[in-house]
Amino acid sequence: MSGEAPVKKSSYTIPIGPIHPALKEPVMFTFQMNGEVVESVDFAPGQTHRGIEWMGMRRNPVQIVHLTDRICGICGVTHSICFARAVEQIMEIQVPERADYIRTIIAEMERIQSHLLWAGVAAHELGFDSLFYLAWRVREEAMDVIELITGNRVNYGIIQVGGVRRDIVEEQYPRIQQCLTYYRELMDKLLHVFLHDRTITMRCRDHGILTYEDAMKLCVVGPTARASGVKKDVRIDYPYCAYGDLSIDIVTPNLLMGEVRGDVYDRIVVRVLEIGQSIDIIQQCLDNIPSGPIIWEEKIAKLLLACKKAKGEAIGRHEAPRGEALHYVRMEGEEAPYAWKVKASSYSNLISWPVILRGEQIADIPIIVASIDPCLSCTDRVAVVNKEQQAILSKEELHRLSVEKTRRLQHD
Amino acid sequence: MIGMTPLTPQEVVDRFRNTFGEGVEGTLIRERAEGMKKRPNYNLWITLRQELLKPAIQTLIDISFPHLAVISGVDIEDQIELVYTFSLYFGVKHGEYLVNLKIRVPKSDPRVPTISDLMPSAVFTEREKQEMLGIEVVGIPDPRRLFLPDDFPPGVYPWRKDEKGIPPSMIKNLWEAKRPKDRPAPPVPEKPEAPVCSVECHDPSEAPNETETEVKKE
Amino acid sequence: MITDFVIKNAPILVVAIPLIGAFLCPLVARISPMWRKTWVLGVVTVTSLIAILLASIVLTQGTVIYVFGASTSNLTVPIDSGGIPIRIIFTVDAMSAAMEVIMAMIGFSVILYSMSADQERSSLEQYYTLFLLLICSVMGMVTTGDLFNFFVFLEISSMASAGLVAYRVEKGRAIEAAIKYFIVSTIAAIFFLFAIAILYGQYNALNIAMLAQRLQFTLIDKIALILIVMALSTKCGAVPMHFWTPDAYSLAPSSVTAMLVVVSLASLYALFRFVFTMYGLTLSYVTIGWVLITLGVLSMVIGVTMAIPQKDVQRLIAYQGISQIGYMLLGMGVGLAVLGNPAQLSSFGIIAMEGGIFHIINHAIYEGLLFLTAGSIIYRIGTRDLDKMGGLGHSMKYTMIFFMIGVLAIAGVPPFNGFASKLLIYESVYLFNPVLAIIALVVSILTLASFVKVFHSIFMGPRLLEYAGVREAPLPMLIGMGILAVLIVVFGFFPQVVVNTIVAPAAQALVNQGGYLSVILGGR
Amino acid sequence: MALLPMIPELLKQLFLEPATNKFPAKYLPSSITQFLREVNEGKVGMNPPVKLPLRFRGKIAYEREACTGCTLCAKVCPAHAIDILPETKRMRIWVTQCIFCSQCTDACPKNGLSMSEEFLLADEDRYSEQRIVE
Amino acid sequence: MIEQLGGFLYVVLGTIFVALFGIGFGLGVLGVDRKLTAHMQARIGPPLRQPFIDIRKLLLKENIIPENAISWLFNAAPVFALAASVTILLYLPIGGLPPVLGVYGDIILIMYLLTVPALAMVTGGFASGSPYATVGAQREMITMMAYELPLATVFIALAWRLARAGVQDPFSLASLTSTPIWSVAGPLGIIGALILLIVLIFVTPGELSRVPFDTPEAETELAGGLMVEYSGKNLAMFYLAQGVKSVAMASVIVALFLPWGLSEFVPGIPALGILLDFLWYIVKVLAVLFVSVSLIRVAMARFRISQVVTMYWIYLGGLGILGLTLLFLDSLGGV
Amino acid sequence: MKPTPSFNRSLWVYHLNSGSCNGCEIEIVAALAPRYDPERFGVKLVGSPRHADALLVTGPVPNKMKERVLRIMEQTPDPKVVICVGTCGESGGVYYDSYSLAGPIDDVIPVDIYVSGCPPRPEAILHGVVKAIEKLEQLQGGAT
Ligand code: SF4
Ligand code: SF4
Ligand code: SF4
Ligand code: SF4
Ligand code: SF4
Ligand code: SF4
Ligand code: SF4
Ligand code: SF4
Repeated sequence: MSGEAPVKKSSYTIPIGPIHPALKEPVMFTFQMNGEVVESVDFAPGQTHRGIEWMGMRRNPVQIVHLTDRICGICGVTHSICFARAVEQIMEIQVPERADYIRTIIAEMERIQSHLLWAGVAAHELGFDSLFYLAWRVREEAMDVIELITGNRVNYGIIQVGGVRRDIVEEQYPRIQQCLTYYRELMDKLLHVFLHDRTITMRCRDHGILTYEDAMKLCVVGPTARASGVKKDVRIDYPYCAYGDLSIDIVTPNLLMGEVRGDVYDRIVVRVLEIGQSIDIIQQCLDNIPSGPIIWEEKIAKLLLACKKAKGEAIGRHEAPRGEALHYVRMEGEEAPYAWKVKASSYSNLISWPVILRGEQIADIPIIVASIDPCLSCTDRVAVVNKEQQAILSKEELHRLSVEKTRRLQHD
Repeated sequence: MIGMTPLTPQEVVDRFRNTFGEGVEGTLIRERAEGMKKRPNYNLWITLRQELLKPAIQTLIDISFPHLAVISGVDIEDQIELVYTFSLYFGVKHGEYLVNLKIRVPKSDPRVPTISDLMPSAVFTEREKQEMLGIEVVGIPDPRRLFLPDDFPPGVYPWRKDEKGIPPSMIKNLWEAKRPKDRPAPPVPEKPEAPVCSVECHDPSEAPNETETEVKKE
Repeated sequence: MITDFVIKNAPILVVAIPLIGAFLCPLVARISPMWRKTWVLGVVTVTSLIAILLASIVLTQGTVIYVFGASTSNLTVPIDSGGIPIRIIFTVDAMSAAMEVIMAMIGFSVILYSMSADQERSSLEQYYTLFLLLICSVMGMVTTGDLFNFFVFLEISSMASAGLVAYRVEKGRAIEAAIKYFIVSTIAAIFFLFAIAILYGQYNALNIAMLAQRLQFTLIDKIALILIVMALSTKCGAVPMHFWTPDAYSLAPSSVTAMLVVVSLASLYALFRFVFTMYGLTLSYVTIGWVLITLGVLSMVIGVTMAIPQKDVQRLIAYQGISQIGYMLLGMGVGLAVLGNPAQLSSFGIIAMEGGIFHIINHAIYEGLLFLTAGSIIYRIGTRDLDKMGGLGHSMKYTMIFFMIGVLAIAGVPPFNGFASKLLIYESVYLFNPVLAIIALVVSILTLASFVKVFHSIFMGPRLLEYAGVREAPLPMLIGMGILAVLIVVFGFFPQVVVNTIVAPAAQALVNQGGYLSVILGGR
Repeated sequence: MALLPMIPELLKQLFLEPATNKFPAKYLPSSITQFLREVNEGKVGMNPPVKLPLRFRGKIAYEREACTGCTLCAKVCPAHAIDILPETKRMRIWVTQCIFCSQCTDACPKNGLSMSEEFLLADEDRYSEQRIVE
Repeated sequence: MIEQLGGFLYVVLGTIFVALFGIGFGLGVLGVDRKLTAHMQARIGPPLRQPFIDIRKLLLKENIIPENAISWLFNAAPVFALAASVTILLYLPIGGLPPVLGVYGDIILIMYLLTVPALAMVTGGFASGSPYATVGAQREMITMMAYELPLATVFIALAWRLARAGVQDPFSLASLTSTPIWSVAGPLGIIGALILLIVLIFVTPGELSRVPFDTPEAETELAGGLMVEYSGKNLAMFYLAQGVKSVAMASVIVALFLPWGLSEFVPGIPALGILLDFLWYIVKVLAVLFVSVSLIRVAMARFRISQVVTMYWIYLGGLGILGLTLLFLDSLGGV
Repeated sequence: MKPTPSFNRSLWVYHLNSGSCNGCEIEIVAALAPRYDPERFGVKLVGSPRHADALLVTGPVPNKMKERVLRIMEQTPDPKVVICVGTCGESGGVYYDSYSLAGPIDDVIPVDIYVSGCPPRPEAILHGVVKAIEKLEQLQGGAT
């Protein structure tokens, strides 16, 4: 026996998903493993396709605004802003300034709740439930204010083509102000518990690294890019809504850490710092918000008519909590848009998975996957599926693979 | 890559015009200003001849390595228009331009070269265009489908507006599910007729109720 | 009449019966295979019965001495020899009796097992002959009271084992392994012979007791001791002389492997016997004690770490066996190291030795069982490669249970026998040096972990296609394994009984050098 | 503690009032049916949900009298929740389909539609009476 | 004869009593743990009797045996886990009462018995044939390997120090309880013992598979790990075993480090003394579990499996050796 | 087997996303947050359908997910409750005319309780769970 070297498989495959607790949403991963280490990654999105763009091409803009809310429930306002801005450019109308400010405020509220949500989920992936509970407990404050402003906690439905549907009235200011104070006081604690916890540092530092070069080449967006030192933020680079009026700067991890490593930890840093930035933005908006109308045309019937007349193409962008989202809309004088392409933030970020997962251990997969804050419901919106899919390995095969893996584990 | 001498939008367009001359079929600079200070942002639209796509992207890269957001596609009669959306950034606050390069390919020969050698991140969105619009990306390193399953009927491309689009047989109306059909309408007190519409944006009979959908169904 | 005879001659019978059985085997085999089977089984049964009888005699009456050619046993020292025992004597004290019983039981189980396991093989009569010879030789090794006799039995065992290892002659590598085994054994034997020569040359005696009495502990004696330790630790496969075991164990048929375990334990027994009884207090026991302890710890750690990456079941078990030998060396070594300190000896030394001895016994049983279960798996699926196994738990339920029992025993999980003996070791060794106890504890867990993986690879997982037709092992094999499993459980549940009746006397016998001498040399 | 910054935080929290809003009761009553009945009868109080904001968008309310049957609401409804009843030229809203966007109420020229505060709509039957507004 | 029968009856009844107590108290402990955890996380948490309700629920659920499982093993594993956990309790003094088996348990025996429920879980996980469970089972084994080193160090160190102080039979819980380490150790030794206590406290969550050492059951990575395929009464049994094991582990810590009773304060009233001791024991167990399970669990993130090993072998193992050394130095000066 | 009251007070839920927009997902998770804390009622989120008593299903069930939904349903031991959270799972909601959907959930697996809302407030989800318990109570024939 000693003479003949046992046949070693150089790698084996483990599939994860589409339903796996580490993923908030279904996606199908295939990992090529070498021992405990990931060699390469492939993934198949497409489990939550609902064909939203196609549906949009059958509906009028007022309906689509609500459909865009439901491209994704987490960046509820993102896609509405993108879509509305695109249509407004085609119609060549000006949005009232007050509406721009309200859009900004609500978008930043959304960023706060989304980052806290992510922080909670990441803590949960790390098995740190108290932090999960803490994040979600303080998130309720933002949810309350969002509900106060818009009337719903999620899928706000506040954007309309030409402006916003709900004003922020005088009586609401103190409540919003209170929320800002609450978070401002909380920031130190958040930074402390997230960034100074030994266990978190151990799990996140130097894992899932995305270098600056890779980040540029792969065109990732949002906190994922900024954590790698790419200074890119639509809000600051490309003035729109009220962002052009504000004094804000791009958040990169070196502001706090003095260096950029592009690892999971840096992504936490960027997100937590951005919560603080959002508080600041909302404060500036509240202080400077002009008075005036909130929508270009209040009468829905007239609005629809104007939309129907519009012709042309345009692009609306917005920096969502996860990075740049972008809608390409083309109208041809019909009720429904002629073409509509949604580019959501995760769409750009998913491509970094293979890079950041390579060489990592199995146990780190969930947190690294989560670190780009993936949500696929936006990315998946287009594909069409009508037959039973067969990409999933049979159960037997899965078992077989697992057995092989066990073998591998034994020998390392 | 970042930190080049900033060009104005006009200079960018001029660069293209100078480099490609006749190859540039049209250019448009759209300026839009929002907020109180009305700081403008710029969207550049450059229509090119099909074969100039890659040199054009190279030009962009030479200016400053751009960020590829997405490739959009529209089915326009017998052509497919592809819009390559980039953002060009010089490291200056408020100084990013959106650059849209548009090309058209005929449906009869729907082939475009891959740009993934220049922009590695393009693979994803190119794969999507292949399956959604039925174009062929020549030289794509990973030609598999992205969203569609392998057993999706060949020759059906969801974004096509022609006969290759989604056939009605694939559509399911979810709202119909077990909804009671024979519920009587509740009585209404007699009232004067509804006033005539002053705007005339829509004809009440056009409302998206069952009638409309039923037509589509059969 | 016959009973009387048997009782009187029991010590020689346990050696003689297998010997005669071995030589008659080819003759009987001429009649029919059925007869051969019955014959062999009969021989082992009788041997076992006599061994048990002998043990009971020893327990009730104390050490039994059998002198060849003398009318009574107390005539060990011929009147005319000037106090030099020149007769060949067999000494059966509690320790040897215990070993004999265990060996006989294992021999019995293995034979039963190989009735069906090996029935398709060719030249079975040679196989059985060798087998019986082997039993004869190990019995001899533990009973003899004479160095040269021991050497003879050692040689017989080497030849028989080599023959058995090579038994699967169809495989070239088996022969290679056999030759390797034989060469190693021979070198060991030569060392041993040197030692004998040295001692004989100086003291003109071969009898252990005699030598013990006369030993001067000169430099040359020390060399002899070193030679003996080297020879016997090679034979029992302790680190650093362990390299041959995995090869031999992984290539021999499983039933043979189980017996090889017995051989190595007999050697281990002899090692202790010589070290304690012959050299005893005369040697620098602390140093030698530490030597044994070091060898033990090394064996434990190296054995288990080498075992983890193995893919051949038998090889893996062999490495685990090396690791277990370490425990015995550790226990005995600690005992030896405090031999000269009566307070420490009584507070923990003796317990450590009891642990070591008990572990020898237990080890023979569970290691044998593990090899047999591995054998029955190989018998059914025809591969020893762990990577190729899987899902057998669905079809080989009983084999799986036996394997589990063996695993839990070897890993020292209560309530199986391995735990009982290891507990004795832990709870005494820590007083000598706590770190040793910690290492011992941790190695056990490593053993467990490694076996859990093995267990999983062999039995767990979905039913594999290629083994769809695999059935449970045949009944005789199951019975063979069952006997050992029952022993494991019984020893595990009633360790106190075993310790009190067998182990404690055995340990006493080793420590009590004077006692041994006085029995043999008639109270001088 | 420096390495585990949560510990002081947690220990402090141990002695603070939990952040939980005790809706509908602190623990599960021994019988829900009875509890709900008693709540209806006003015998026991139900802990209210977190306070609703002013513009909360709950279940839709419809005033048939005010409506003129202009169908604008059906046109803007993004969820196909509004059926036009041709016999009476009035609307029927399927709550089970409604996504509570309030678009129809914005659109209605006659203020025939509004969003109520009712939002606890779980039901065994998605087409039960309380879920059809007409 | 009658006496033997009486003894036998005593053991049987005692076993039943201890099993019931262990299960009841075990569930109670889980309830308290959940409640306290919830409060620390600013939640109300379940009612204290929630674990009992959960168990009753599980008992009436369907017991699904997965297709690929080896069914008898799959079903036997939970029984073994529970039985082994209860067995541990038989060796432990509960309150002021001596152990049921009359003999005080041997600490090494207990250490090994503690591994048996884990082994049963591992076997069950393997037998279920699910890949998640298989990975979980392997991790459980690794975790076990990891924590045995510090655990062994603590036990051996304590026993050794006691033996040095002339205590007979230092591995027996009886001796450990009657002569707590604090009473024999000098100042250095007390520091050493404190270190060992800390080590033991960190071993507890590993032993009980709780955060941060719950990698085998990591919900996010393994969808419930070892237990994925278990349902109904089998799951209930594992759950019970978990509770009983928690009590056992806490009792070990109590016996080793906090053995004092209250009965000495009420001399002359034995019944009251026993009762007091019993209540005091419950308080101690709860306190130990609060620190070693609830608090650690809420304050830490889960470790990666490789970190579990480093943590236990390097850090805690090192601490253990440090404790041992201190005890050693102490014994040089003291005895 | 007839569920007894203890079943109701220990409802372990498994959360199954079948193509939702995430709105309902996060509201379900929010419902677990300290503000609402369903653990008061013995409700606990579990990671394996084998442990579950109730399935919280969200989303309109894309064709691609249909088989999975069925499989998870099958893996959940009896007795079990299915709670459909959100309008789009109930009736398609805003995705009423899509071509890639097999839903609503009711078309795929039987649903016991529908929770309306897009998304429902966490309290509404709790209410849904309470409703489910009420339904169970009635099945047990006890209004006591
Ligand atoms: S967050 Fe937790 S509960 Fe939710 S899916 Fe992930 S693992 Fe499961
Ligand atoms: S990235 Fe897409 S799916 Fe994710 S939250 Fe944003 S819009 Fe939603
Ligand atoms: S909406 Fe316009 S047309 Fe209709 S009633 Fe009102 S004013 Fe008249
Ligand atoms: S919707 Fe259009 S057509 Fe209908 S009443 Fe209003 S403006 Fe007139
Ligand atoms: S609220 Fe929205 S979904 Fe509901 S009926 Fe009105 S428009 Fe339709
Ligand atoms: S919009 Fe108002 S008035 Fe018109 S149909 Fe609807 S409810 Fe009636
Ligand atoms: S934890 Fe294990 S089973 Fe789960 S995804 Fe990771 S590797 Fe796979
Ligand atoms: S009901 Fe609404 S919020 Fe919930 S998943 Fe569906 S669309 Fe999203």
